[in-house]
Amino acid sequence: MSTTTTTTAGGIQVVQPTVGSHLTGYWQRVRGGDIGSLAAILGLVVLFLIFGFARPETFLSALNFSNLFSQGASVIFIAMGLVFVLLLGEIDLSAGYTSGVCGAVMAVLLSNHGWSWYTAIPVALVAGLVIGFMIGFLVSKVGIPSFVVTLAAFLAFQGVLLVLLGGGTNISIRDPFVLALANKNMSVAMSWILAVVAVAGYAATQLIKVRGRVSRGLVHDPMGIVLLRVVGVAILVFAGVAILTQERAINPAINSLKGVPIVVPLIAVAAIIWTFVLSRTTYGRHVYAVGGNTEAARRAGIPTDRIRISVFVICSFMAAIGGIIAASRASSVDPRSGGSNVLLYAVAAAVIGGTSLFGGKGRVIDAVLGGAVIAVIDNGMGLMNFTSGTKFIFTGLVLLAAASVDALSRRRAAATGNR
Amino acid sequence: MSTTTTTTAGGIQVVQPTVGSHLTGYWQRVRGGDIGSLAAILGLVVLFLIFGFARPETFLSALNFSNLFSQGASVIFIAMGLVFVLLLGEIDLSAGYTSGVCGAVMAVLLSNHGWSWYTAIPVALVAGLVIGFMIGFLVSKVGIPSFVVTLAAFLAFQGVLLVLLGGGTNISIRDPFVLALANKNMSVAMSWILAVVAVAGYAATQLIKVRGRVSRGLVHDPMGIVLLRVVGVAILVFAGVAILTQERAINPAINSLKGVPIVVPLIAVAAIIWTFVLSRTTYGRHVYAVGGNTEAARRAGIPTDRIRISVFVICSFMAAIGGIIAASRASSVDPRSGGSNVLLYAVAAAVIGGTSLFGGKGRVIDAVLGGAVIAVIDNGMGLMNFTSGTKFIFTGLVLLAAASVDALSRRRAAATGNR
Amino acid sequence: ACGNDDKDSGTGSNGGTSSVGKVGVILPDTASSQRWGTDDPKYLKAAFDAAGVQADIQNAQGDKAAFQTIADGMISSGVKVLMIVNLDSGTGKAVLDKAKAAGIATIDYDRLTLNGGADYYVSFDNVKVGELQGKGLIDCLTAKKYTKPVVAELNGSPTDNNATLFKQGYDSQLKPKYDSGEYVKGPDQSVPDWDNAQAGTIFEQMLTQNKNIKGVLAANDGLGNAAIQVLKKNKLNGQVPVTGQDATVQGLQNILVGDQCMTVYKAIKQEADAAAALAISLAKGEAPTTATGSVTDPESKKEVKSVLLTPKSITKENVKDVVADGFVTKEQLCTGEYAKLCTEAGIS
Amino acid sequence: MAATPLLELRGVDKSFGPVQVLHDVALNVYPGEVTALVGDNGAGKSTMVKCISGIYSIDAGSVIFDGKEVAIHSPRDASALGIEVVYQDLALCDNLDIVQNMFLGREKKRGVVLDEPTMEQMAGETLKSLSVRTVKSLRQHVSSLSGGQRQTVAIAKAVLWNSRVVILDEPTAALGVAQTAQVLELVRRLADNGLGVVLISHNMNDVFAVADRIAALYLGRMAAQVKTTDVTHSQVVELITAGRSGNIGLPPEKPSDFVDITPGDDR
Amino acid sequence: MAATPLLELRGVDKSFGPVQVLHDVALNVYPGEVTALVGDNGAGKSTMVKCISGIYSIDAGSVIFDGKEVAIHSPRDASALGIEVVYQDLALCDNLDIVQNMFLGREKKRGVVLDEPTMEQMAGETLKSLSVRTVKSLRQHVSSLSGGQRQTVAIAKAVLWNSRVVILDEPTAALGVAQTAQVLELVRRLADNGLGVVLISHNMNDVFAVADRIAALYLGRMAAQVKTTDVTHSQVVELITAGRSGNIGLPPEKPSDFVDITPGDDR
Ligand SMILES: Nc1ncnc2c1ncn2[C@@H]1O[C@H](COP(=O)(O)OP(=O)(O)OP(=O)(O)O)[C@@H](O)[C@H]1O
Ligand SMILES: Nc1ncnc2c1ncn2[C@@H]1O[C@H](COP(=O)(O)OP(=O)(O)OP(=O)(O)O)[C@@H](O)[C@H]1O
Ligand SMILES: O[C@@H]1[C@@H](O)[C@H](O)OC[C@H]1O
Ligand SMILES: [Mg+2]
Ligand SMILES: [Mg+2]
Repeated sequence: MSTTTTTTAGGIQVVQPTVGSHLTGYWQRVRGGDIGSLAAILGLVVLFLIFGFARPETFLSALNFSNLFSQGASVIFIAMGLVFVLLLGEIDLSAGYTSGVCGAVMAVLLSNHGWSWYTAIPVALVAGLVIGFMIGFLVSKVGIPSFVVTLAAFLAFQGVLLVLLGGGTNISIRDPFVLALANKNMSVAMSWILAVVAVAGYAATQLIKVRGRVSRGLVHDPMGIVLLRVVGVAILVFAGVAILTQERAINPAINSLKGVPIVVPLIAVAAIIWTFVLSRTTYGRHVYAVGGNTEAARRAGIPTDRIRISVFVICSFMAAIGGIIAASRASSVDPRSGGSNVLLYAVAAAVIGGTSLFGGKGRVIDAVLGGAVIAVIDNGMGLMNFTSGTKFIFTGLVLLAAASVDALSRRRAAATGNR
Repeated sequence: MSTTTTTTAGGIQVVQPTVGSHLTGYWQRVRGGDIGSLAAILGLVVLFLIFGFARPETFLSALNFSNLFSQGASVIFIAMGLVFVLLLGEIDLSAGYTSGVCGAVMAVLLSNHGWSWYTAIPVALVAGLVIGFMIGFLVSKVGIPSFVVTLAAFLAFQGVLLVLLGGGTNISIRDPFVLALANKNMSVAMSWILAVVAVAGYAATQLIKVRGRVSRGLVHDPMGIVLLRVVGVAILVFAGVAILTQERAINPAINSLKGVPIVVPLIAVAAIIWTFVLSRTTYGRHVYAVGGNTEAARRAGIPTDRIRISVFVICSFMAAIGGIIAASRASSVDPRSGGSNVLLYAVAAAVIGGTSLFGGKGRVIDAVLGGAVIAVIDNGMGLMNFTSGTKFIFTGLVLLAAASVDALSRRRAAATGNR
Repeated sequence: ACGNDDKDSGTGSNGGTSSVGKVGVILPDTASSQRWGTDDPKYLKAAFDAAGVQADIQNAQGDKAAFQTIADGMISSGVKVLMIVNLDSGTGKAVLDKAKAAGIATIDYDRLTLNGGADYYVSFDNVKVGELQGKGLIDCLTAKKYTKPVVAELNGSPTDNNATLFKQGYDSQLKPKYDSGEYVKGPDQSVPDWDNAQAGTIFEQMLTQNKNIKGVLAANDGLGNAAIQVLKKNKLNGQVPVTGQDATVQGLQNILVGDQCMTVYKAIKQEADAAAALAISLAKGEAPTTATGSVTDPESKKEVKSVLLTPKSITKENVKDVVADGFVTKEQLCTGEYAKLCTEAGIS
Repeated sequence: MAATPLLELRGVDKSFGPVQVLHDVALNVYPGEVTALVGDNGAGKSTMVKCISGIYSIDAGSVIFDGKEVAIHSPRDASALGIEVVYQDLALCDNLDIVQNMFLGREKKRGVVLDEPTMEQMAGETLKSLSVRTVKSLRQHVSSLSGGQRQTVAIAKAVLWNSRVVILDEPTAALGVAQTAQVLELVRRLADNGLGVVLISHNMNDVFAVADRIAALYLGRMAAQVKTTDVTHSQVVELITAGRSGNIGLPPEKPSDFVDITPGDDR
Repeated sequence: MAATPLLELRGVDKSFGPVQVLHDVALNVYPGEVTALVGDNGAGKSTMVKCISGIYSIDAGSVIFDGKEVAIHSPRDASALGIEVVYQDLALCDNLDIVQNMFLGREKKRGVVLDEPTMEQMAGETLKSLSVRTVKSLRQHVSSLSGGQRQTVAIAKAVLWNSRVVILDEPTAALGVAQTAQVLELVRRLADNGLGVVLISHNMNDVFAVADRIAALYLGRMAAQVKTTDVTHSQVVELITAGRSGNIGLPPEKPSDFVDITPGDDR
């Protein structure tokens, strides 16, 4: 290995990597199977290739690209919350119906009681918090396995939904603010402004981090690499915005349709906040610790019960957001809201992204990437004109194909002793 | 502790317990939270009390008691297979639809192709084996998490079911043998003969076991305890048979209805075989080992991959049996077969019985007891005259109540350091 | 939904002779349509209460095992009449057979159990429903004067037999148009479980695939609304006619605004009253006189005595009929911005 | 040295279900001293430690800290009192790296944000002081560490804090020659700084090298607590293996008590 | 003793991702001899053992058993050759009891049925021979055992079989005085019965008490393989801590190779 400057971390001797050695190291890690998000990204690329070849004009259109976001948004929000629960090795089977119940709470307040969005949405979110607390309490303090608690909740919430909806009616939502959430776009100007702010923010945090380490004389990523990352992110973000700010209306004459969908910054903000919480705060550290080894965490004085409750609270809260987005997209709530495949898709999103069902391993970005995989499959399948039977079968196969990219790379990891 | 005879196990000094010390020891273990099946049994007792009070004449009738078995049978079979998968810390989300697909294979062969039951049933079972092998292979050899593989299968099998059933029709079954499986009873005489054989068999195995240990000079359960157990089992079995051999027809004039339902010996045989496999064979030992600590098992030279494949094969095979029983009960197969709550109920049955989702802990009897809990809840709820919403909510609450008996006792275990 | 069903009447096992028996009703689910959760239980209960007949009305929540378990429970609690809306013909038949073996009179409500051999059948003609939808769409497309419009079909659940019958109905209207080249057949997909959220994605993809879709045959109001939301997003609502079924508040409102072309109103009260009347006379041990029609079971080829009601096509012009019928109240329908439209549509 | 013990156990009993592991155990830990806790495998040493740190609840008896009776229900309570423990079953989070493990439960922060550079620096310094040289990166997950490296991380974790009592359960079991010497030196240094130190070890050389007092546990009973200077190497070994040596140790009567036995369970 | 080694490693390399842990390692294990493998924490001893037993695959080099080059891909392969290993990270199944763990993978059967009485009896005898006295029941789950008891079970598990090479990775680390003596005696006995024994230990007294040869690993390189009689205690310590002692050991040149370092990863 080529080494140049040698710095000391405290007292342990380590080597300050150069751009070259950093890249070599990364490549060796990848070859060793430690590929992080790369698998999900590769899976996405594979899917884009499959559907891009099968339906080039439609699948790869700007319209379809923008649809992807609102189609996937609800599941992604729910999956983000589930990541926390999964990090503790728990499960929340009721997350889907929690989203339905919270969506219904909002819809009932808006449509039947004439509340406005700025009161109805907070109440729906609080409903999520309360639900999460109850589940967390039963799991953590009473000690019932989360599978059973949330299965019970899964059943009970279907009932609550029916009761809320007066036995099964379909409640329409007309509040323009709520409807805009999942269905409208930002203006082109706003889109670009936000993109620039995001990239600048990213660059700043990267620089500050390196600065902090340099000033302590700790090993840090070489400046070249930091630059590379920032440029990479900038290209991705700007390319995305460029596509989404093109005119994509079916009838541009009647109706111009351009700009980044509003859900995109919503997802981005949620992902950034939760990533920050998980990776930069004590709380996040403790979540990983409890998930990795509850006993060790307890011995380190971490209030494991409170952490356990909190992840269910976060999960149900995010489910509430997911429910609001779903209600916005459907502009209505019905007794099926949050049912059928919503939960399985959300868990699958997290798992495909790389979150472990056994706890201790996972990131919020997994939910986003995995959710994207799920959304792309659903979206692409929708363009294929299969019969119901064939469609189910192909969806299963494509899901398997996307997941095996990840599995095959991780098998390498097992072979080389990494985990 | 009162001790009398001292025997040696190999060379380690231990004490041969008396009836008294055995009972004290058991009581201390129970107080310490090591209660085994007691929790599920207590849960059942609680449920019987609730529904017995709420609907005394109907819930506690012989007719309803016999209905319980055919109502719960399919889920119990599927849950038995799932115990194996759960013992390895894996999950099979597709078990429900596997049962549907295998049931459909049988129905199509019987009704559309005019096969007879003794060819159609084996083919359906083989379909189960093949499905299990495919899933096991993908999990074990390719390394895709079982959650993802079986989610893909869950989707794909819905499609397969639609294709098998020609796009959504449903297929009636008219074969009298198949219809008898879930719907008919044994004759009164046959019921008693089987009961006597079962009790005698139990007594014999218990005695042989004690004999074997006595002859080696190893500690063994005191004879008094063995007798107590045998008498207890005999009372339970004979009381059950006595109830089930009463006339229970609504209009005995039209149609006499008595005898033990055929599913009862079927469940019993399956439970005995799989219990034997798990507790008395090398294979079973290895299943526990791989579930408890895969790495330790691998180091002990156990072919962990093959074990992993095998549990999925067993699971799908049992799901196939469950599917056949469900088809028999419904006397038909439709695209929904094996869907809705079948899977969740089967997993819940295993978990409520005491099987861990994290692997290494569980028994086949868990599936039977937990399945009974689920069946009783469903059955009792059906007698309660609630509206849909209320019914969902109450089902959830009752499930929670039954599960918390277990949880509260296990909390004691945690407090006293047992696990 | 129901009152206490205790002690007073004869307990099942000796049932059958003189006293008024109990009636058991099993509804299928609460998701395929809101009617099963709200309308049917309400009307049925009212009818039974008025006649002083005890009724146990339950819903199987779409779970066929639960469906059978409920039936077992009703049979063992001694009902004299069993009325079911099957989830599928197979389980329906299993339940009917068991009931008949116990000497219980049986009624198929809304959905015919094929080869089930129920004593009576009360329903709307489901193929007819589809035909009305097909005709309605054709009318709207004609009014828009589109030439060679592309028509998309958003079918009901692939696992619901009624959905198959609806499709049979509307395809019988549309197919000739496709064949003659008057219309162009667009994407044609089923929506699993009638799930509205999935319907939204499915339709969005249909539209992405074929931007020229000019008409949508949606099998019910929930699916229709899902399609309308997507059209709205693309500012195509109102220009692309969408059909529906069930005359839900949402559907009727969509019609008032002009986003939905039509819906099919099935006078559920009439259906419930007819079925209850049958059940009541059976429970009283009388021979019913209302079942004058008959339907041939396509599988067993046997005749089933029936009451068949006619579904009604609803457009902007006759939304008021639904309100007048008491199926939807003015308060429910004419909220907020719809008040004005209600007045325009003559609803008072 | 000091007359009043910093930490005192009196009459502690502990059972797991039908198995009684600790019988009426007493222990005194004095500030400024190293108390060695010795005993055969399975004597109950680790159980006793876990009773002190609140991992197990005690069935009877009392724990006195600084002259006041205290109730310790969880490791949080113990560390609030200033009791730090290095457990024999190390209990590290395999999914976290060295620095994260070392600061677990006491992360350094700047505002709400974790102060990673400071923690990394402190961790590096502590490890270096324990003669660790083969660690490749402080950001390595502990799952990839060697047995001795893991043990060092656990030790480093416990001594990073300002505590009053430090209990080390066989801390040098997996350590190399140099590292063992460092840890023993550290143990001595902690005591010299006025802390009460409990050292559990099977290595008599180590015990005699650093301990001021020796407490010997025999089959769950405290056989003797003596000053190191009052006993010989072989006397201690006798206490460990037989529960008594000459006139110190448990009374020879009641042999049935010593054979602690329970029904075999042959499920 | 015998001229040809029973087990031989030649030029073995092993990396984990970017980290190279073993460099060109050689080792000879002779039948009838105890070979002590020593080295600092993190030197690579356990990694080497896992390479031999097929837990890790080697990147380069060869393993020669009984004169023939063999490919060991899994612990199954190793035990098929007659290689038994006691791992440092014990790897017991916590959900199984003592007897079940000891016979794991080699259960005794009568027909298809497990022969529990025989296994229980054999397990009891073996444990007794290892001075285990505090185990309450052979049907206790190993999760409830003390550290030393767990280690004894692992050792007993490995020596129950007729094997040709036994490798023990720090087997006495958690053991009490009496148990350690028993294990060392067992190690000697195994060698005297003609087996090849590899003993990893940080305890020089133990090493000099039983070993015929000493192999010293330094930062992943084999510094020296010598006869015990040819070296002194302090020479071995020097080999461990510095890689060379006088004229034996690694050449002093190429210091950059010795500082084995990799980029810190600050994710
Ligand atoms: N959870 C438990 N359930 C039942 N018995 C237990 C449990 N934990 C420990 N024991 C038993 O208690 C006894 C004391 O165990 P402990 O771990 O305290 O021993 P120790 O003195 O630390 O031994 P070592 O020197 O081997 O570490 C042992 O016989 C052990 O088997
Ligand atoms: N899976 C892995 N990934 C990365 N590095 C590893 C992995 N396993 C071991 N290492 C590193 O390899 C080196 C050697 O480890 P090993 O366990 O072989 O040491 P050892 O000689 O057995 O030490 P000890 O005496 O402490 O047991 C250590 O620096 C360790 O951090
Ligand atoms: O009314 C419809 C009903 O008949 C069908 O079965 O399910 C969907 C409903 O819209
Ligand atoms: Mg210990
Ligand atoms: Mg090691």
